[in-house]
Amino acid sequence: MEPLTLDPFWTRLGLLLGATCTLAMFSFLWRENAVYRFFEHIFVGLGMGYTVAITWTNVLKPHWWDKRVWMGSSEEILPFWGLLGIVGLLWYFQLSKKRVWLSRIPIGILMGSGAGLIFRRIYGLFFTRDGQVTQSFLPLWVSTDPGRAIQEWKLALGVLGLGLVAFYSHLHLRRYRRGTDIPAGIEIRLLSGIFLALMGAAFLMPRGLIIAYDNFLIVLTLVCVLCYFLFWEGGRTRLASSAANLGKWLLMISFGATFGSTVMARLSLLINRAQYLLEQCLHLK
Amino acid sequence: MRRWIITFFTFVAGLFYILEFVLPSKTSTGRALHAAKPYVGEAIMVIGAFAVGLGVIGVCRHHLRKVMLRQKGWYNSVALLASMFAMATFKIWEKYDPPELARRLHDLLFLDMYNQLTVTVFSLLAFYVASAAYRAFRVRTVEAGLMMITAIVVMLGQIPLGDRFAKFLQLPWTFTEARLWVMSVINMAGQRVILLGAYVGSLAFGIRVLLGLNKDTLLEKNP
Amino acid sequence: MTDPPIQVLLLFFILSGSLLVFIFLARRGVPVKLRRIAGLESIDEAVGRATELGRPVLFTTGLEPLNSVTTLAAIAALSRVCRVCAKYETRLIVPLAEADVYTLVKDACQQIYAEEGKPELYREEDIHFLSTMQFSYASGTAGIMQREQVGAAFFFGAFAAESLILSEAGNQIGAIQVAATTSSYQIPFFVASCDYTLIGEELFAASAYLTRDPAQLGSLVGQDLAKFAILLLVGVGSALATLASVLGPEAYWLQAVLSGLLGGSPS
Amino acid sequence: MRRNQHRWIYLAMGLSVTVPFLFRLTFPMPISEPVQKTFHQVELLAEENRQSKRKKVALLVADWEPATMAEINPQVTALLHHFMSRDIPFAILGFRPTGPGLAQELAEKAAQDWNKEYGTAWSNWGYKTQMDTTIQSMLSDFYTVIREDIEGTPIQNVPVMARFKGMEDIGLVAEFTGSSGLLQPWVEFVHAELRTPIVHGCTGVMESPVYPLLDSGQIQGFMGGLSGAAQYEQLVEKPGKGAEGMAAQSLAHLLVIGLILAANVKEGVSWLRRKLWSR
Repeated sequence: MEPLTLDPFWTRLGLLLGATCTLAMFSFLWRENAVYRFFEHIFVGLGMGYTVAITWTNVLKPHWWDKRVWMGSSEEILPFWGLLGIVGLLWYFQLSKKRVWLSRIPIGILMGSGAGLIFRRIYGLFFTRDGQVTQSFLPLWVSTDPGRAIQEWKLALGVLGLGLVAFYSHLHLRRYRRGTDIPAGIEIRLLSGIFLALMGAAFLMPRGLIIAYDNFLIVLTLVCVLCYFLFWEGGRTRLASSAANLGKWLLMISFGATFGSTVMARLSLLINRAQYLLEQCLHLK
Repeated sequence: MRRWIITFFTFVAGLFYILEFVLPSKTSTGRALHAAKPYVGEAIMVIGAFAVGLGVIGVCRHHLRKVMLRQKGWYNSVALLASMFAMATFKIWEKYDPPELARRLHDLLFLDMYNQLTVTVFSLLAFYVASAAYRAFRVRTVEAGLMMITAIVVMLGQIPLGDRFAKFLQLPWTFTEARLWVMSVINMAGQRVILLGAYVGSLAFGIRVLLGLNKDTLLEKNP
Repeated sequence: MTDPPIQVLLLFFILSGSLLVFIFLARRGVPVKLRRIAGLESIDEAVGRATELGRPVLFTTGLEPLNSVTTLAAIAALSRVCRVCAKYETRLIVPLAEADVYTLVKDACQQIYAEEGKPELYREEDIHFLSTMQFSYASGTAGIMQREQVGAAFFFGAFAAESLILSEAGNQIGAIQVAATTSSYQIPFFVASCDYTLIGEELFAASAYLTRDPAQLGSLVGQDLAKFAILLLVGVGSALATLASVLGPEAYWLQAVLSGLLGGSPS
Repeated sequence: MRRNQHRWIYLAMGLSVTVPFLFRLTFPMPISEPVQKTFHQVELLAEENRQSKRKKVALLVADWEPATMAEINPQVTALLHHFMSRDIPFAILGFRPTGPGLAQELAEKAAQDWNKEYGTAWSNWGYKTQMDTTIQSMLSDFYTVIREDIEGTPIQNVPVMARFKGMEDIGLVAEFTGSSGLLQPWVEFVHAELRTPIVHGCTGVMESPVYPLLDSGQIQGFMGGLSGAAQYEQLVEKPGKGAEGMAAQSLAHLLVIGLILAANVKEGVSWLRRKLWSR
């Protein structure tokens, strides 16, 4: 297929339509209105048509229709082809009131295949050589290595974080203890003591033996956030629920980071729109 | 009986993938399963694809009724149906070397309308991000405060002014550095656990689906 | 495709085994108590508020097709919302992005209305199949929310960039919104713009919690155990890695153990 | 006011991205290390080409799609200007269907500034599938994989490729993409085998996984997002879409941060007022 030549009429018509569509969609920011509604319906229609078209051209045609072999080479494909068509058509019993249960067969096949695939997906994502769990086996202690020496600010931030943790555990445990009759202050002092010792140790430790803070924080985050996702009431010890609370904080930090870093990508899209409207459509350059 | 048939199909479809995963590829069965995997995948894709027709029927019914009865906004339904058929026709036709006019119309529908609409709706997010930020990041709780501080640090790390600001404040780090650190340490670990939890949940759900133990997957309650 | 090593298979065996054991225990009648999931009670509350205002309820199950487990969990939650809606006689609108989900949901809703004894309230035209194309679906759903002035909106399932489009559309009309998704990159946006957000796996817990199905409750305990096992694994792995890092490269046997623990350690 | 609050926010957002275009605002950028390294790598190639008779070709791998055009296009444009100003011949190849077309368009636009033409300045090898196997076959036998350019001319007959023998004549791989996993094969196969320097361009979101590769020296430089493009434009002294876009980015980012702060100030004031009122 040779490429289409540039034709001012079609180009202009295209730009006009494109600009109209863009503005109509932007009008939603003001309020839902008749113009938006019209273009929204067109958009849904176009999307639907596109779905139908690519389902045919990308799935059904190459993977099913083109594989039918009316004559010649491979005989074993033909019954397979027909069978698939029959199973596929079972969907349409949805339209009959009596035999609607037949349409559950393709549903069952889809659900079953999804369930069965879970095993390999988990393996591939978490337990392979560069899987997420395997990658979490991090040394919490790195021997002298100037390349990986940690920066002071990270240390400061980490100490600050630990201080926050200590403070929070303090508050949390006090609140928690009210319901029980454990003698006051024991575990609070213990925990605060441990954290203070850790904080002091971080400063006093020789440079090469400093806990690799990044690794430590990664593992800490992993453990605490995992604790947040424990649901069984019976398994919630005091430690677990304390860790879960910290986990929620760490999750929130993680969410803030995701939010902030996505802003840029979203803005780029809007900037692209501004360029389209101002430069291509209005020729302001 | 019907329930058994459905559970059987569900189970077999899942069992195939489980066996394919578990059996070593050196054994003959394992090899056969490996070899069959692309075909099974293809077949399942095809079966899923057939459902699109039902969707089309549903949409046509809904909107045709609107048009027939001249309900409020019927012209929108006309636009929807027309654009649907136009798009489907031209998109499929495009693969079969159509005349120039058809290709022009395809480009008009696809490049000038569909693509622009997509990008525009996508870019609405820029506005929404701003108003969501205004509403959500109020320091009422510690959680919201942490979220806000991280978001601001990360955002400052993305623009050139941020690092100047850091220099101006005489901070020991640049915001770019801080952003990368937050992203690759805490954010990474947090996302990792969400992923892990979701997949473990999927595993449990999958096992229940395969054994037909779910009360509410709606598979069993047949009239 | 590489074969999974034997220790990974063993791990899977343990995980699935613990799941199965707890599922069967729970089905036998061993009671299971769950921790409170913030935002879950909000489902009834949200539907109730929409009813008070006389506005419809909207529920959508995200972008993924039927063979995604997230979508299935979302459908389980939908059946609960549908039941509550039927009870309160509130209109339920379900815009969908996948044809196979559409067929199942249509069927399920009809059945639930019938079970609640109000088959006449089921309206087929309120279950919309919009488009599998992400932004067609998003703009369609946003339009429906504005036109119908929904009082409560539920976004359960797998979402992509359209998450914020949906939830902001709801915000503009002041709908009470509950979201639950496992798509980790979209959670922040839901947290920022919805009244309640179920984070990640809480979606699965929610579906167990709402249906009170012993099999689901039991499997939640099994999941907890599985996660705990993985936590232990990470602990052991980290400890070994730390030891290896302290002992240096001479301790090659330790490296071997570490790389034998799963598919292999990061180099 | 309260009900229409979101409209004011939307308006401010709209203005903050359009104003920099209308008034051509630009913000000077500090050059970050990865971008500087990218620039340096291209300069190295230019120097090498100047000294030897056989000119090495830079390979532009175009793996981006219209959806990420906004961020990648300015990066590629800046890099192409750099190639053309230093007379570095280059080739375009893509593993995403839309990539080579988009790259070709950009190259033609850039070529107008430097009086270059397709064929003598660059060649386009078009779109290929099956990334891993294709790259491996290119390494073992280049001409069985790449036979013709997009115009159907046999590769040997494209003037710029006349002395090209195989992958060892590629002096630099510049990979541009908005998706994950497309850079790794180049590192794993091409860099590992031939030590070919690799530079990379990606969207802002994809940036953080790339840093480890730069640290370990598996890639020689990269630019991320619009800010990377703006910095590169500054290095080649050809301000364009990147610089403009970055001004809009900065303004809009500041707006979002400002909004967050404003919301908190408002919250604080009302809290204070409640406190005072209750006394």
